[in-house]
Amino acid sequence: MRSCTVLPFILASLALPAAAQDTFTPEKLGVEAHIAEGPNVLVLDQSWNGPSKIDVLGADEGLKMKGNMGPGTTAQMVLSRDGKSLYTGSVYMQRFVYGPVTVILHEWDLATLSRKREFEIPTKFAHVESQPGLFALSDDEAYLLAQNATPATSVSVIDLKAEKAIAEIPTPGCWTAIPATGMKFTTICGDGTLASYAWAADGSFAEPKKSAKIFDPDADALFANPVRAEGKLIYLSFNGNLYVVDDSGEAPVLAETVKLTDGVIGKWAPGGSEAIAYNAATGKLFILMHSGAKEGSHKDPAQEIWTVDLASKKVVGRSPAHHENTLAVSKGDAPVLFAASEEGNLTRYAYAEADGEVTLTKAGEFEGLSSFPALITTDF
Amino acid sequence: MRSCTVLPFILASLALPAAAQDTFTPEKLGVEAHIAEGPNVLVLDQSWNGPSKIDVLGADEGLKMKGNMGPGTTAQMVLSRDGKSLYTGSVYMQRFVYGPVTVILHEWDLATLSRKREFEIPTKFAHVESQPGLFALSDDEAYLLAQNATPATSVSVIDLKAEKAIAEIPTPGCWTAIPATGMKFTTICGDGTLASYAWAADGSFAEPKKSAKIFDPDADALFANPVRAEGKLIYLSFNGNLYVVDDSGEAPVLAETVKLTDGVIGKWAPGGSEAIAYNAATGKLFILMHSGAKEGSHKDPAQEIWTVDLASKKVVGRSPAHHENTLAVSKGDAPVLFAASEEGNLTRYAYAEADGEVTLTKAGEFEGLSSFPALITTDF
Amino acid sequence: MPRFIDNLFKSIDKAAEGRVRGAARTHGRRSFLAKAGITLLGAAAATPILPFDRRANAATPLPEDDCGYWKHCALDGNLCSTSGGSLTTCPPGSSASSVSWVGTCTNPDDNKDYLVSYNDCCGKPQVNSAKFCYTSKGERPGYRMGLYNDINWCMANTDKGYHCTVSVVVGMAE
Amino acid sequence: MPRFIDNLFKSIDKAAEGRVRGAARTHGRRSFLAKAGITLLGAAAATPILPFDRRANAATPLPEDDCGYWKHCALDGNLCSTSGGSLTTCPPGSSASSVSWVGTCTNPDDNKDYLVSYNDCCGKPQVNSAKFCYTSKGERPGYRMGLYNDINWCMANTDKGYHCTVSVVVGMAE
Repeated sequence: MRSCTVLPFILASLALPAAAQDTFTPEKLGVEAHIAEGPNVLVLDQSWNGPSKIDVLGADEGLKMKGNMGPGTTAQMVLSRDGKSLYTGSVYMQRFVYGPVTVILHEWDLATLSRKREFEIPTKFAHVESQPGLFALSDDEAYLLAQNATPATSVSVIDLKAEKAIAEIPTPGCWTAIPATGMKFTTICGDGTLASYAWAADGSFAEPKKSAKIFDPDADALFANPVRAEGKLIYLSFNGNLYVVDDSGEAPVLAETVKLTDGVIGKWAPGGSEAIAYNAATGKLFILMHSGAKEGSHKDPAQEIWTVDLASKKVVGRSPAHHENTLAVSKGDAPVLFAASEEGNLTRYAYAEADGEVTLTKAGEFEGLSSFPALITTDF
Repeated sequence: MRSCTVLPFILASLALPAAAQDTFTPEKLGVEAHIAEGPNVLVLDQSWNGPSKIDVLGADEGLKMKGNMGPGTTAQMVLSRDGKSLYTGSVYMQRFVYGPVTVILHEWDLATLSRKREFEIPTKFAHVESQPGLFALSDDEAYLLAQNATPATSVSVIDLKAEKAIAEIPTPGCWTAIPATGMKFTTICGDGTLASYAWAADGSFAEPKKSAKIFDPDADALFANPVRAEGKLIYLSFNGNLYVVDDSGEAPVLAETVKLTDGVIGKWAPGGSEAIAYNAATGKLFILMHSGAKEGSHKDPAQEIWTVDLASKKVVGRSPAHHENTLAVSKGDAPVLFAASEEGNLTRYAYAEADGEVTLTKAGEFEGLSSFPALITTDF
Repeated sequence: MPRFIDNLFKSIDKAAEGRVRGAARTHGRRSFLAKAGITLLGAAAATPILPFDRRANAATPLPEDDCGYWKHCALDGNLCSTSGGSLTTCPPGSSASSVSWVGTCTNPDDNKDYLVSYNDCCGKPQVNSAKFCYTSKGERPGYRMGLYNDINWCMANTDKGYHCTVSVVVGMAE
Repeated sequence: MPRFIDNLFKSIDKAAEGRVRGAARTHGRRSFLAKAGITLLGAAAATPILPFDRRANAATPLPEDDCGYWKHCALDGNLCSTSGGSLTTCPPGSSASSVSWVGTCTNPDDNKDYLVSYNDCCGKPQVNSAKFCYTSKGERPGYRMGLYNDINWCMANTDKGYHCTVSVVVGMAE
């Protein structure tokens, strides 16, 4: 807490009785130098008119509000691996809802919720609901991959040191840029393929390496944002299937598919904006699920969260959800889940495993947190 | 309704069966050229982060939404006397909540809800809740008077033809600029006086002409925004007294005071942001009133709307209110009142007079209209 | 909100269904949703799933400002008809998006499928009280951009602020 | 919301009282208010007016995040203590306003009047879930600028976006 200029304007204009002042110790106005210690959960409250906000909350049951960061419209975010820097990309229109557009990449210091730096990135930046695959750090965190849409799609490769885009890689018919090992990313395409794109430090980039057809965008479309588990990408389909993709070679290859809902009654399917999360320490996938699924229900809020054991490829838990459509899980051995609902509520879930079955139990809630909680991440 | 470019991007990417197209007449995308005819009520929904909005509604019982206009943060508004042009002043921060400030004066065409022009005005412009006395057209509508606060107060005189401020008139200790006859305005000051300021077309301005002490800002403070009735200014006090001020001469003069609550039980007092409105055709004042008044209750929402007959200086009506704190009345012979609540609801009241008593009856409501309805005006 | 639930709420349609797209929404809608959400979890578990085409066979057609109205089958946004425009026209002073996404919706009158262009209207702030709809029949992620409804289709206009969305029938699906 | 009503709502304080200052507010608060408003009109008409100093004599002091807490007697804004800061500190990454307004509030512990400086914290958007308070004891219009609470006191800072407000006791009133 640092002290601060105190009220020159007011104190000059009020005649404080001198006698009283002698016996009284005034409080000091200050600014918190940093957020309270402890693990954090970050919730992006995305706005389409005016500023977006990233709320930072203590990750324990109390979900204490620690403060926010305020980028522009249709913000995207990604946290550095060490949890220290939050990068956001967002749109500034000169007159808020019209006029020339500037797109700003901010680097924020999580410990102090302050701006470390900001610079312009290309204005083709997509104005779109927040998703991890639209704004991601490269494997070595030297580059940031920013999705463009005009609506023709491309990916800007932003050199964070040089503070500028070094390449705009056209990705026609494809969406997202999921960092792969090295200077390479994987994207998912409307023809049912995935493609690998590589770039070099000088801004040059190679022709894409396309997979064979992996999925059917009509019959069993994939959610665009996968999780990475054991080096592979796991995509979730609208019908509740997992598509495990190996993108370590030249072109992506479908390694395996897993059906999650076979033999389950009630027409269950995944739904939401970020419907899948993965905790590496336990090898568990978590998926937002709803019953009565049909064409068009793929964004419906969750009635249950299913836990899938990646090793056995089996559903090992079904726990009640609370109408959420965005999910995240912490990284550690004792997973903590955070899920946000369309109503702006954040629910925290504790994880317990017994006799091979996983139970998620509501252990914390923040009602009315956000207007539009679009994306959640944790620093632990 | 004018037709519009139709979907080049999409139609090119979808193969429409030619046969079906032969038998089908597509609908046409368009833009409404103008709002539906009829009288309007305008409600300023003021934002302190991002864009403010002015909602335009049909003034009849249906309160049909006709569209909006979108200026910047902490917007002020004033409608031209002919009801055709809406002027707004608002703040644009480069990064929405930080960075360099631009203040923009917009002229909007009410019939088409479109921008006619915009230009910069001085950045000292006050960031403050909307009030009529902070952004007003001069008597001849050639100038706009914009309140500044840094927090030192001054008034910018903006030449609407030249599209620039021609003067910044210091008004220390005073607030609002209420247009008087000619190139002159009246302001209310913290020492209990009112002052008249005159300016000239070349931007020069005279020393203020101060009134005698008119009110006691401690014991019976005045709401800063008066109404003009029969050439005089009528200020309302926190205790429910009217102060009638003649500002037609060199310096303002207190003409008369009227006590409204003498002999009334229940400790009634005015409350709200815009607690008083005047309809010239009927000679009636309307005031938002609450009971149980005390120091600090001067912004409390209304329990009743009182009607005061200006000629007799008597309360001639007390009608139930609906928690409003902002009031406006139409200009015509058959007054229509509009009042907005802190909850964002707009209530419309019909006026009836019988046997010398005025009854206001709720006749129309728009629930959930606004986030922060700060000011209401009508074009009829 | 799932479409099959709409029927349950016809009578309280004023409170609106749907998810927030973009900035802060009205409390009424959100509060309603919060309650509805809880109720619906129970309802969905306890009652049989309504058939997908139930509305198509309903005796009374839904009003145009209802999110269940057939032309809105894949609309993520504020209805322009509640923002000063109409089903097919942008509100005055806004501009229609030059690009759009398309849904394929079944007209309950003839049971035929039509292509509906969802154009955004641009350059103005959202109307606070606008009816917000969020339906996604046939909707696909950004890799099928022309079917994608989570993006601001004002992106190619000079003025890019999102205002509201129209539902324009532009063709027959087959 | 009038202060004398606060007592009625202590038990449901989470839903918060107050009026919106600035931008869109959370639905929960607003919806509650809408209901409370209706209830209160009735209550105010039917019940005797509570004495002004009732809270000062209450057995249990109010918590700091309650709008009725004594230091908040003339506060129009979001409590920084619910925005990542405290009663006297701005949330991390924001800046304290270099100018402020002042209220005179009675401390129920010693029944003395204190000067409270209400500084705004600046340069960040409002926290959606922040507790909003709107009390106006001793508040006056802009002609008494130092007592005025309807203006953005971030006006003299480099970064002027309104974030939240602190209540700092800076002196005794006499």
